[in-house]
Amino acid sequence: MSDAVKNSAWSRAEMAAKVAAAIPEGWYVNLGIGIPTLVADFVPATREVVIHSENGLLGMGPAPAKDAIDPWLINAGKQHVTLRTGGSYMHHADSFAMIRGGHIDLCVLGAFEVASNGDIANWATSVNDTAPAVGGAMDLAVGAKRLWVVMEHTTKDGRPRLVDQCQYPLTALAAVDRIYTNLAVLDVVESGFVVREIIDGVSFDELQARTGARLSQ
Amino acid sequence: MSDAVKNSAWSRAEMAAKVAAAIPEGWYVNLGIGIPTLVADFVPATREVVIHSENGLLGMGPAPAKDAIDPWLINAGKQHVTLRTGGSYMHHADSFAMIRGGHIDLCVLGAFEVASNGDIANWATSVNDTAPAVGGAMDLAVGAKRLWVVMEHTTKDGRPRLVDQCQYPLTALAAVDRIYTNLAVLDVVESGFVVREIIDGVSFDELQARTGARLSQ
Amino acid sequence: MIDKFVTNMADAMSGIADGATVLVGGFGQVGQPNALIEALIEHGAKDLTVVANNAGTGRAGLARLMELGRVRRIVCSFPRSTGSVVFEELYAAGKIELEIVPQGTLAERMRAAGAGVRAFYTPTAVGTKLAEGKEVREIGGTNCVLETALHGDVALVECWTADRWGNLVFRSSGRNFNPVMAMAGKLTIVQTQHVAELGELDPEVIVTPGIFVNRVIHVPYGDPPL
Amino acid sequence: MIDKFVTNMADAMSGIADGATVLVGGFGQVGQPNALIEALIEHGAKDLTVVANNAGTGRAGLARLMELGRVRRIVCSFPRSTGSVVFEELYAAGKIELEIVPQGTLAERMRAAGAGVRAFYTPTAVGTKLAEGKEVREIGGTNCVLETALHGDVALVECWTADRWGNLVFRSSGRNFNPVMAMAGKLTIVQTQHVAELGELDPEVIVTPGIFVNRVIHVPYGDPPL
Repeated sequence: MSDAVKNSAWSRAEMAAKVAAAIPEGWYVNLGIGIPTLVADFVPATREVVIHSENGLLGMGPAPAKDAIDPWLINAGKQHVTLRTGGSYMHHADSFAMIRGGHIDLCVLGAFEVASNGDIANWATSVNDTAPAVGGAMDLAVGAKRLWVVMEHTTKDGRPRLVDQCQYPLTALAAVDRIYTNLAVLDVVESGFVVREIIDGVSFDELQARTGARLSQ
Repeated sequence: MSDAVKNSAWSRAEMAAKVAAAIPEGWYVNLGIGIPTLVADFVPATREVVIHSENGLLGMGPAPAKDAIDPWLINAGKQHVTLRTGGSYMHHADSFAMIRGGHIDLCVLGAFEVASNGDIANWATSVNDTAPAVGGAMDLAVGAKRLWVVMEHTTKDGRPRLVDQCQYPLTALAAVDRIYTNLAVLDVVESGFVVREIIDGVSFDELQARTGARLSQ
Repeated sequence: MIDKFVTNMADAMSGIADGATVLVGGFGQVGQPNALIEALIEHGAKDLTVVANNAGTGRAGLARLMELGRVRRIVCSFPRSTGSVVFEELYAAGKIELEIVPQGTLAERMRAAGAGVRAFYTPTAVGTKLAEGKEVREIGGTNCVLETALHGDVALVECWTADRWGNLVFRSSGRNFNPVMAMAGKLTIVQTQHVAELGELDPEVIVTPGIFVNRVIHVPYGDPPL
Repeated sequence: MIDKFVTNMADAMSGIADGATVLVGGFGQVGQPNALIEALIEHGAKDLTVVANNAGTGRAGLARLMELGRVRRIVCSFPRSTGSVVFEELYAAGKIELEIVPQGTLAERMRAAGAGVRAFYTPTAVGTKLAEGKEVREIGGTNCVLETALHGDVALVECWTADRWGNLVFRSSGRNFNPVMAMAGKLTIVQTQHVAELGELDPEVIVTPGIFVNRVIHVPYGDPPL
């Protein structure tokens, strides 16, 4: 990594905060495991955003204090959570009706790869993995009104995660609308990836060099 | 009508009582409009039979006293009813899931015609009627585990209602299991109608003469 | 702060376009969003497709909307019932289109719309007039008809209590089609008898979570007629 | 008098046959019918197909059932999770079959079974490995996969309170797959934390009406592990 990238690359928390800042009041939002889960912490308590968890919670709240854990109240990542005032419980078919019926305004997921046509690969770590865990990823990627991805811009060994065509098994076709990486914010439009923001000190050309598909500005 | 038929034909109440006597404790039962509705009155209060009404009641009770009507509590026939202890309310999709998913042990319907293969015609009064009201009849006829029909053995002008082939528009194919008429009780089996009981003073041949399909004993 | 309450019917009806498909809750006189239907009459949208269990009775409410010539097409299970005089007249005169759907299929088609199921196979109506022209296919030894999801541009819903997030509970047989239509409507408008503070409704007993609701108006109109 | 309560596990498990498809409720550690799973181990049925969200963790419960070689096939959305050691071993050794189903499709397939929908079209999984070999069809401009109803011969369900008619309510996220599986099981067996007198459960708040329940056993086992 160049020094500029090293110095100014967004942290996981910064990526989550950026996503949170872009979520308006009143949206129904499902947050995937990993960085997406952190997003909830950055939505100000004064802004009512309704978090959905696919195991049957609408209006999920933050993690409880250690001495106030309700053992019956977990989220899709099996973490103990709380329910906000105004929240409700539902069974799995009703919960996924919200997702699959297009009622979730936004889903935020992690991913291994996103292609310039919006294809997403986020469930199987290799084409040889014959028992990967899909969970609700395919339902969410297809069903939510908007799909945003949060991920590192490249793999640890520097291979791009934004690509012309996904190499990993697909989760959904042409589903991603926006990507938050540690280096940039990009939208996926008809013509491919459009850069909306880059971290300080990194040029468009430097970002392009770390990306496996053509970027536009 | 012959004198024997006139004298001993079962009344509507007797038909309903016969149906009620054949319903064991614990069955979930949906009763159609007309004579079937009367069946509930003949199930002894000590025998727990759970009546379903397709507008979202499970555990329907008898009509309320005039001064105890709940205006919010009606059945599928739009009559004011009560809910038994143990009953519950559900929305239309959940209510019809009970019907269509094969959870109702017995549905009792009126009919215009039943054919010897179990076809039932009970929703359109003529082939020329272009706006007949089907309601839940098709769902019930197909979905319930058992379908019993209660109807007069013949039309007012003496035409048989038990026939080789229905002339009226069909409600469902091969759906009827048993028929209670004012003259007899019949099962529908592979080979057609089988007579289980005839009113006093009427012979098998006399019943056959009033029937539009071959009967067996 | 999320607040789905509107305080007047003009706001409640805002944006309902000519040509819209409007789902109307209620079964018999119970759980009918009567005030919303009146408001829709006032609002003026025309060329509507109405989805409801019945085709209206008497000359008020849905029947009035039809009588004013604003309904091009009605989708229902029970068009001809006691007092469906307006429908009968219009239908006899060829002034209204009718699609009859078995009641369970009607509920399931709207539930499918709300749940993202695009089409489904059901044995209901196989071999009858109501399956004419529809694809029939054998699945696991049973012939089934292919039925498609039935979306509403608008759903008009009546409930017992609502809060500002649009969480709803219903009363007794007033529940009927209302929660299903709330799911199936792109714009779901609710009239509620009672208003609850947020949090007053137990999260375990909310029947329609607010995600399915766009607007709520407080109309404490009382009991259905006996 | 209808009384669905049984007082011992042998009666609860009676009739579960070799080769049965068994739906097992729960998500994570919450709402899992642990006592019923133990009883199924004791009961001895083998050659089972198990439908559950996960493929078991640790070496108890579902994992133990698998380790004993009693599960021929597992249908789930999340086979590989922290602690799914037994599944991993059996799968690597070719001793268990696996069908991975997207979690929403899994829930919807069981809901379909319970509701009499024989098959349905969904856009979930189109263009992915999980749609391989399945019919794909365009409906209203969207490519969809045909998915079939998923019935259980048996459903094992955990709930918070039950009455003698088999009416059930759940607690918080313990609801999850339980009500859906109750609908989809031909023989639905429930373990309940609490017992209510008939009529104690408000008819407006019953989540699973007794029509979907065959047997109930009182197992006040307490909270899921933290």
